Amino acid sequence: MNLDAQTWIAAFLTLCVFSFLYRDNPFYRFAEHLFVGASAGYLLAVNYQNVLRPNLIRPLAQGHMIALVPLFLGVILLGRMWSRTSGIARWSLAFYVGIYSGIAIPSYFQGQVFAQLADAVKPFAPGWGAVNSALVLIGFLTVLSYFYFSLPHRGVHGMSARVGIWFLMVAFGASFGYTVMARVSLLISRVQFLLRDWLHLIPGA
Amino acid sequence: MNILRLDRRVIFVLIALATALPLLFPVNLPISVSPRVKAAYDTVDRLPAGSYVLVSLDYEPDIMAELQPMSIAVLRHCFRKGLKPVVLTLYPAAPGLIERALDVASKAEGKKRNEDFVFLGYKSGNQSVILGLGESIRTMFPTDFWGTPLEQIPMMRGHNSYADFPLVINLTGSSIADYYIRIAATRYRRPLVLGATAVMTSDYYPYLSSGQVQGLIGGMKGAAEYERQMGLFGDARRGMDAQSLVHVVIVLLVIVGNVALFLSGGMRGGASGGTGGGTGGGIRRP
Amino acid sequence: MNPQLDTRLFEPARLNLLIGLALFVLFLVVNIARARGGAAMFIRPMAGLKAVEEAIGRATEMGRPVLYVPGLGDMSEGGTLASITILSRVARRTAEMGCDLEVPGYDPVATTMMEGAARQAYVEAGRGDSFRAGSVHYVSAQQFAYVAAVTGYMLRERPAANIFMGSFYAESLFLAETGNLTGAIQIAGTDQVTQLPFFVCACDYALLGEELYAASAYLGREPIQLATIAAQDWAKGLAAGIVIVASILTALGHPEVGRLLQTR
Amino acid sequence: MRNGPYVVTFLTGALIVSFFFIPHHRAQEAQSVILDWSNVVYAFALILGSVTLWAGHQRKVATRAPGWAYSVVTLASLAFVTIWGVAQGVEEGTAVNAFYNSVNSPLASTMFALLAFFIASAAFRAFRARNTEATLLLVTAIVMMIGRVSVGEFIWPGFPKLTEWLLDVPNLAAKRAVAMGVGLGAVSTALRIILGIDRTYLGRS
Repeated sequence: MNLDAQTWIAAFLTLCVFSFLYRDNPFYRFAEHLFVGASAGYLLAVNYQNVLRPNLIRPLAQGHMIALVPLFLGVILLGRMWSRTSGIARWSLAFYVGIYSGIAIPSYFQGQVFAQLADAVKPFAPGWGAVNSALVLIGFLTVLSYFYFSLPHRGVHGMSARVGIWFLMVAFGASFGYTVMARVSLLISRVQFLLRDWLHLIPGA
Repeated sequence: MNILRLDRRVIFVLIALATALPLLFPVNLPISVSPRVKAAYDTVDRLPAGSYVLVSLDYEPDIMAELQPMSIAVLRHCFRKGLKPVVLTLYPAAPGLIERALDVASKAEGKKRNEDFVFLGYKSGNQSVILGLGESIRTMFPTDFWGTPLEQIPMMRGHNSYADFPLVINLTGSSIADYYIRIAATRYRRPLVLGATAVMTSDYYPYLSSGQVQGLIGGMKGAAEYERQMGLFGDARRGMDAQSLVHVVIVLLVIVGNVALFLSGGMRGGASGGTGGGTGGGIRRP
Repeated sequence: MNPQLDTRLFEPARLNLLIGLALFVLFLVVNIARARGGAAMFIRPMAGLKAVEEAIGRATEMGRPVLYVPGLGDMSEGGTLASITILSRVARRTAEMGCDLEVPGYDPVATTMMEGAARQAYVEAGRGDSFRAGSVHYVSAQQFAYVAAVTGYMLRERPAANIFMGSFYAESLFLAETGNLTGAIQIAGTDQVTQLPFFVCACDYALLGEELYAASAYLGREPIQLATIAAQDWAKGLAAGIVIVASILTALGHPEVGRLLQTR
Repeated sequence: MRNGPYVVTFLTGALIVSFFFIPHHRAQEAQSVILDWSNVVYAFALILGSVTLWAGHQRKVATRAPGWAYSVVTLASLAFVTIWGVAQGVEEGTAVNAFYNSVNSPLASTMFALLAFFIASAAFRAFRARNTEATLLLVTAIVMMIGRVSVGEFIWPGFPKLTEWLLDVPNLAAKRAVAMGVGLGAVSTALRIILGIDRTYLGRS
């Protein structure tokens, strides 16, 4: 496609999306519907090229009969389209959910539970850094106590949970403020696209 | 007057102006260079001319705002120092962006394709490609992006795995960075310079102190610092004026909102909004 | 790639993980036994959950739909698994109240499961025939195409309640701000810590992190489900204990404990 | 047969968990075969989902429901991208790739960029000092926003250091505790499914 035409299409769609900020309107609605169709189609095509062809069609064409297993699991899933055959799809869903629960268990245990524990027991930093290390430890324990569900938030536990909430709020504020720059970067890039690539109002990079 | 219920479209207009005006009329506010970016710059700067650098640029258009200026700055730095970058990507939608970055950087520094740099293009498989680069680049990328067999590119002669590259650079907005740390930096013990989106950056501080990562460039701000260190005035530094202004506008809006709340007597809890978190468990809007 | 094929039947570097996991399963079994034995399981109330009921009630009164957004996680993400269970409770409630439910799906497999779970909830509520075909439907597995469709729905259909439960990413603020504009009651819960600030700021109620998982067990109010929350609490108690003891030992010059927790 | 699928979930789940601890090459190969199969199931679920997406929009067009013209846009883009993508592939240089670059990319980046506006409107509305928690959130967010940009350094040179401290101490402590709780919650949820305690996912609670 002509690069200039591409720029004009992209600029038009960019403005369609920005118009959402004013309110819902036919341009946004057009962009939205185009986007949904195009992305669903793109995913279908990508999955056909990168999954079905190498893992199903090619092995079957080469006579690897083991590929009948995933074919069977896939086809019975399509049974969901009609209510009479819908029950049979449960078998492939059961297979799928088993796999991904099985992946989740050790990976969450390693990546979130043990990794955090191992970090939490690292030696305190020397000098004034020890104050920070102690604060991290206190924050960790109090926030953990906020997530302790078997006790009502009363007494010592209630106080600890309240301090935990303060730590959470400070963390949320920091995280919020920190993210602003990333989001503004994205906006700057779109405005640069409009002002430079499309309207040529600012000099090139 | 009810500032507390200001139409959000007024806020949107303010943000749009705060973004567009500094891009049209840059004032070039000074910025200071953080030690992490300085370390990244120095790592590249210290390499002798003629050294090969493996550059993996792994991001798609939706986050190019943060990483494209970074790519251009880092590539220009490599070219200026006479280094020879071998560039690749693990994202299917990235090659177009990288082609543009290479074009801008090589033209600015007067460098030529296949003599001063090679672009290998895209290869699917994330982690397995990063592993494969430790064995043989030619197996992973038989041809370059434009279809020339690597055998026919003189610059690639004798360079086929991590061992032949005294530096690996990875600029990414995803967990690809973890794989490079685990494989290139840890298993193959290559010096690694990392560039990441701002949101990701703080997650990688620990690798700096452990020495697995030599330098870390975070988001548009990091890219602007890199440009400043090189004496360039690129997209990132242009963007930083807009960043400053948008941040100030938001802070002022918040202050105005709170002053209005104070004047309306809402500070004592009279206004809607409830008691905030901490009582029942869930959190009401503070 | 590796010339020497690995023939080991156990990875010794993961022994600590195996022990930890075994211990956790033990906590689970013990607590389930306690629950079966009739021990009272106290779980502190969560304001966000009570709000779900109220929100569905309000939507019914107004004759407007409830929008349930199950997050953008895939099936390997705990948040998605929890969201399926929560949806089933929400669907049961909307079935009982006779309120319309709309569930746009991101992951196609999760969407298929949610469709089944919601349909079943309607059947169990004795309202199987009032389940609207297509109320749980796949939209797009591309983040912002999905967001475009869901925000479009919010603006045009004006659901009275938006319930966001699952794993959310950058779209959290987009969805919550649009929902705020349409004046819906908004209740969110996510395990993605980076998105919590946005839900806390833009929604009426937010379930934080682990509360999402607790909610999936809590909503059923079955003792066995509650027992799993108690097992999580025991594990957290143990974790806190380990951190305190290890910190003291490290301060006394014995940093070895920390190494026992390193995994590969 | 009624319980058959739950047995499948348990067996596949237990198998995948055990593979995590077994480095034997045959186990790892078996795991990658099973994962390939699950990708095929995913692709079929995508087909199923896309068929329902198609049917939904087709119904709107057929019944001339309000806004049916937009559904034509979705149907057309879905059909175009799917057919070309399956026939020709989606790599650099194909029609679908060009379409993706001039339609999907600008739409996605602009949608993403709208977050810059929403982060401002959310900040204005939510950051009100109504109580201790809200004040903590508000103050840290403001410090963070000012400390991140060059203006902050002019106001007070200590700002960048303070923002780093916020990220490294209270933010780290809270994040660590949340991550650990989430890890345990996810493991327990996945265990409930594999062990058959929670059965909602197959449509029976």
